[in-house]
Amino acid sequence: MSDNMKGVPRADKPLVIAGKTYRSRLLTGTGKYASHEETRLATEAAGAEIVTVAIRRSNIGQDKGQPNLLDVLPPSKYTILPNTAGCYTADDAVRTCRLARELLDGATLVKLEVLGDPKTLFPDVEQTLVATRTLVAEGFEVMVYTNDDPIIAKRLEELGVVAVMPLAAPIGSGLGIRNSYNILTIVENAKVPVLVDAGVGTASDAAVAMELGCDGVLMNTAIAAAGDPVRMARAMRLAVEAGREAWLAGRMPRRRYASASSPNEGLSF
Amino acid sequence: MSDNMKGVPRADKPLVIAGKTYRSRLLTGTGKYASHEETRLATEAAGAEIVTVAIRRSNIGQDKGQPNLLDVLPPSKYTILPNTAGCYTADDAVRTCRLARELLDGATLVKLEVLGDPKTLFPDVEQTLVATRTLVAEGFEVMVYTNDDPIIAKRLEELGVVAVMPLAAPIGSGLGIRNSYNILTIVENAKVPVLVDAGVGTASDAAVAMELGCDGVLMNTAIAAAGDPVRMARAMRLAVEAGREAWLAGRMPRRRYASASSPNEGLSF
Amino acid sequence: MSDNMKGVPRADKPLVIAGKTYRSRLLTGTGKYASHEETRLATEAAGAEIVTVAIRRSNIGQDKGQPNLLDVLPPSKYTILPNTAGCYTADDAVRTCRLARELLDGATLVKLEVLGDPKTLFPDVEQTLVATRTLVAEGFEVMVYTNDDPIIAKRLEELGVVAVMPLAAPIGSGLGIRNSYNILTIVENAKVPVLVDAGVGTASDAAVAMELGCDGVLMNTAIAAAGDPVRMARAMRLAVEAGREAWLAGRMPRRRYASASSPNEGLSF
Amino acid sequence: MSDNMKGVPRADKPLVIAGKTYRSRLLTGTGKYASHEETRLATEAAGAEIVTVAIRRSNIGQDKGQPNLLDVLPPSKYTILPNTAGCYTADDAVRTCRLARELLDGATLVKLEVLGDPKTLFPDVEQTLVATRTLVAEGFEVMVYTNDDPIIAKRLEELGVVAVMPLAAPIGSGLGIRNSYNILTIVENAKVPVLVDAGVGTASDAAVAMELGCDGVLMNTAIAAAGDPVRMARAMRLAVEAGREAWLAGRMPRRRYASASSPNEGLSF
Amino acid sequence: MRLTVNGDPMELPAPTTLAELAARLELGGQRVAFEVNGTIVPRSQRDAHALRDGDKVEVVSAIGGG
Amino acid sequence: MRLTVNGDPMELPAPTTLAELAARLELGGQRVAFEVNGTIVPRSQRDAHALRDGDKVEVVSAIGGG
Amino acid sequence: MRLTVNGDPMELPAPTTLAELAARLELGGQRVAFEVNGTIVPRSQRDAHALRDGDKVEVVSAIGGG
Amino acid sequence: MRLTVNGDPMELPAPTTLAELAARLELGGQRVAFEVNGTIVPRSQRDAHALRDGDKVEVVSAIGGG
Repeated sequence: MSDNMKGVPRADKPLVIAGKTYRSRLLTGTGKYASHEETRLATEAAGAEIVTVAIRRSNIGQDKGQPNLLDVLPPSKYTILPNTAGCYTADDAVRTCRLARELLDGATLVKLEVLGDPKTLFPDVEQTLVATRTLVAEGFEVMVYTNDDPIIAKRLEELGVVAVMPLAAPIGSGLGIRNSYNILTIVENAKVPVLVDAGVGTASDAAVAMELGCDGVLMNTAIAAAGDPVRMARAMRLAVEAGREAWLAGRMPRRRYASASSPNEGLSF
Repeated sequence: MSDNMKGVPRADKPLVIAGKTYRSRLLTGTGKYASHEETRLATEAAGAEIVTVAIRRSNIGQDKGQPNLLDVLPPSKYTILPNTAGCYTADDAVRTCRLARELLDGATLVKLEVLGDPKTLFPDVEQTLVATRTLVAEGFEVMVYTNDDPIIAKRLEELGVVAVMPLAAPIGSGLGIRNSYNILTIVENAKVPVLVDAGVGTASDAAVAMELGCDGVLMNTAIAAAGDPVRMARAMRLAVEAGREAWLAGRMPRRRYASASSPNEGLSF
Repeated sequence: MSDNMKGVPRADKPLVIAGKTYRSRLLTGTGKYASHEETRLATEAAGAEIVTVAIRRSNIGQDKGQPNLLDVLPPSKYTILPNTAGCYTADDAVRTCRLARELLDGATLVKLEVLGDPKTLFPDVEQTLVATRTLVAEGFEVMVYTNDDPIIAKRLEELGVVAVMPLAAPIGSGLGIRNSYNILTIVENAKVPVLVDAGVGTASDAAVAMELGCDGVLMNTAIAAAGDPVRMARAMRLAVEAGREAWLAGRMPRRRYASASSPNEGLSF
Repeated sequence: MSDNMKGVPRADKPLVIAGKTYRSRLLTGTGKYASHEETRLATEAAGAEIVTVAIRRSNIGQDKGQPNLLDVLPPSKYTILPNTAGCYTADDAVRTCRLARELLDGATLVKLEVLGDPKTLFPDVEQTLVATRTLVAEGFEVMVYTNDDPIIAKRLEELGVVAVMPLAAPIGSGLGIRNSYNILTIVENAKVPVLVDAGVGTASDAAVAMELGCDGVLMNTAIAAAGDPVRMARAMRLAVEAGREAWLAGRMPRRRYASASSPNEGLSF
Repeated sequence: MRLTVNGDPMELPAPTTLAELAARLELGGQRVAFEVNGTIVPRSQRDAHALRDGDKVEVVSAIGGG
Repeated sequence: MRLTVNGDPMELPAPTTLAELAARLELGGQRVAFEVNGTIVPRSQRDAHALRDGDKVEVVSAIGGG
Repeated sequence: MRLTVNGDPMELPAPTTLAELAARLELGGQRVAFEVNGTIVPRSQRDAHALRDGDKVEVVSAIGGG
Repeated sequence: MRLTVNGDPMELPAPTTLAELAARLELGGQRVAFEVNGTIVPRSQRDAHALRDGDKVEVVSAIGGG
């Protein structure tokens, strides 16, 4: 087959975030599950090594007995990624990160999200940039949720984030990758890992993200809101691997017309 | 989460074709590979249990030493699916099937394709229907390549085929599933296995086919024309499993707007 | 601008169906309207010259006074295109065409549709081919509704139809052009006019059909089921003209990256 | 027809920008044309009332005789919209606007674009926000080019711009509307006119923009780089009207399955 | 004489021609086509065509459809 | 002495250290972080940190979120 | 005697059976199917099948295809 | 006197006003805007504005752009 009809393979390279190497390229959220047990089973089925958690007021005097999320997903076994979900200002997000660091014995890896609007949960990129400057200055290692604007993504990288995490579609919408061109441009420009964060709805969406060259995918609702979350977690693990392998293998070029898979020689019997 | 915000899981059922149960839902072609060795390695990486082969005039007096495809992929290990690729009339296709049956010691499973045009390699559905009637009458178990017209698919099922195999896009085009509504309608109407045949270009395409409820996918060029065919074969195996698992798990409903993954309670610290 | 950055204009040619030249490339149906008056106003707003009508049992003794559709849309002013909507066999369709010819004083132009299934209203292409042979032999000028399979379209052309009318999507679905590659291939292969019939939902869908090089569009529900049918009829007229003009003008080539509209010279003031 | 099967019409309202009402919803650029004459003919064919121009160093001592763009498109006949194309900082953009105001005898309407990157020509939204604050404070009436982030669009509106102009795709790419959900969200939230600026490639793209509820479309390359710019200008005028009319008429709801256009009563003759 | 017209029974005095039936059906100026026992009877022959007891008559018109 | 803990009023005998409050809240082995009047008090200083009447105390934990 | 095998002429001494031809073609262990003058000759009948002058023989194998 | 006009050096006899420079540049009826040393000089002040040796003058026009 002539070369222009063949795909081009790519060299593999490990996923390194803040100096630590990860085998799994699927990061998972821990919200919206029916129980801590379902959270644990889904996280294991997903093969996640990094799990994101929210920081909230402790329930005083309630459910004493009740197990704690960090008992179910121990920091000894998982990289705990505290997020600033629910913060609408740089100040709130920075304060949340500081509390998270105290809570996690000085761990500096955080997922920064400063939201602009409760309806779309799109990031407020102005405030996100402000918070990023402060957090980087305070020694945090910032994985940052952003929109799919390549300019903003580059700016955040220049400010020193350890990973850029553009949305595929609104958080929890399950609409998949709305603008693959933007994600592709972000990936091509980036020197830090790019992970799609938010918007994935099903396995093929995760595969598409990886086929665009993303270094990983972070998701929560697509797994937790599936009919069978544990099974979907497994599906997502497989899909992320499939997409990564396909990207490395180098897909065939698209052709408008057909190309026979069987030879024409020896046909006229 | 209220139920209307959750997906609905489905019951699994094995893939049974012509009375035989298969674990793998990925069927592969054997054309366009650089060597028999590459064919073997890619087939193994794909985890295929059914492989399709073409029937052609033997090369008289040439490459005596050269190994035979059926030594590389022995019928003892694989279900050999002879195809009628390259046939443009019902007569040619029927004749090819008869020769294949003789060649394979009376094996009756065949992949029928009667082509209408060398540019698109679209099926000639009229001739396909004619050939199907003859082959079924002669005791063949017919897996039939067809377009994505739900009416034709149903007609072929009524004629007694063991599997309906609509195209996703032109053979070897790698354009992916052009009309998911048609594939979905074919799947919903079918009582026999529906396998997407032709048009898949990369892993996510295969996942999409399975997420539509297809029972399997047959491909050749997407693997053989990838930059690294063996790696792409593995990607496809993972993608087919991922798509199947996602379909069984029941994807989350799509929402136009966002839905937070973290609770709002306990936010106002 | 270098030529490869410019589009390529096309030569215009009039729409000729069965020897008659039409200015309007928008054909309309006459069903689903609130009243004959709305039908008349929408047909005029659409600028249609060809209108399709159904053939049904006359209402005996009912609504004597009530105006007749052919008084509202007189054959003296419009080319009346009787259709075989509702026919599921070649025999019924042929019989309907014969009655239509008697009804319309020997007019031979008919819209053949032989349906395969009430749920999808997809054509039964086998029966459509049978009916086409009979009707052409009897001197009818057949505009034929078909699926978007390029092979079937070519076969129908070879049988002597005066226009091939592939569906964009199921009748009345408003899903738009589901498979633009197929429509494009049909157009490229055709020597008779190709009109998209069924599936258009809004103005841009009609424009897309014309930009693919179709000779015209036939629609009914997209106009009749719009909130304001008369206004939508006008929108469709404009959209069909817009799409035709754009196809003739030759669209700019797509580029993945940006290209400035303003010169860079003289910038550094 | 039951109401849920009908579209819902919308009330028309005029396009008012900076207190002036416009009939045309198609704004055009003046770059990339072969000649001033082609510019004039295309602008007239487009029916544009607002044309955007770039500000550049005058060519000293060259082409004295040569007609000036503003002689071809006189401010007496067109609303001249000077743009800041080519500016990569807020300072440059503001300076350009001030020069434009002097050049145009104090006219305050400007098209602000602060670019982030020459490859994508995406806006630098941070600098765009800075420039917007300054320009609004200085009494300019700002029509602002931005990305398709609904949060940024709202922020710009809050700063007092007279129109928000999100990109559909990169300037000059002709890729059409990459993310219709974002454009739709911007439209739904906006109290000022929303015009799609950049990325339109052909007529149907312009129609889609209007069907999403945009108040207008601004384009340049799609017309100037067409094979026949004047014809494409006409196509665009028709497409913008078609899309607007369709949006006002209220499109039919999409249905997955078919819906017959002809009645079933009276069929069994 | 008993006919079936568009599926419904109808009593008429014999002899009756198709033209007389047409008049009786008060179809107004409406364009219709007639089929008697499955065979089309051209407009030109309606006067000449005598109906027989038991005839099945179909009368069709053009109506709104797409 | 009167404190506000996570927004709710709470009565405690003075003197009380943050460590004593923590114990009283029965947070179990749960990992928490404390903020007093908007300033984080590190785990290491809970024993030494004496609470004052009117102090506003925030106690936060990690919970499920995405 | 003159045969046509897969489109090419071939000279063979008469009498020759299909089995003898098969051996002569050195197809090795390769699985093939034979057609003589358009009719398939089953493997079991190759020994018994005597070829005649002018016979058209087709020999086919399974090869890579999709 | 030496000026820089749109980046190019230009010799002029002193004294010269901006209006005189404008005339000399033969800009025809063309609408232009002048900036001297980074500051816009309104049309109304061109006559009054005396240029000085070393002044940096920018002259801009509206041209085709999108």
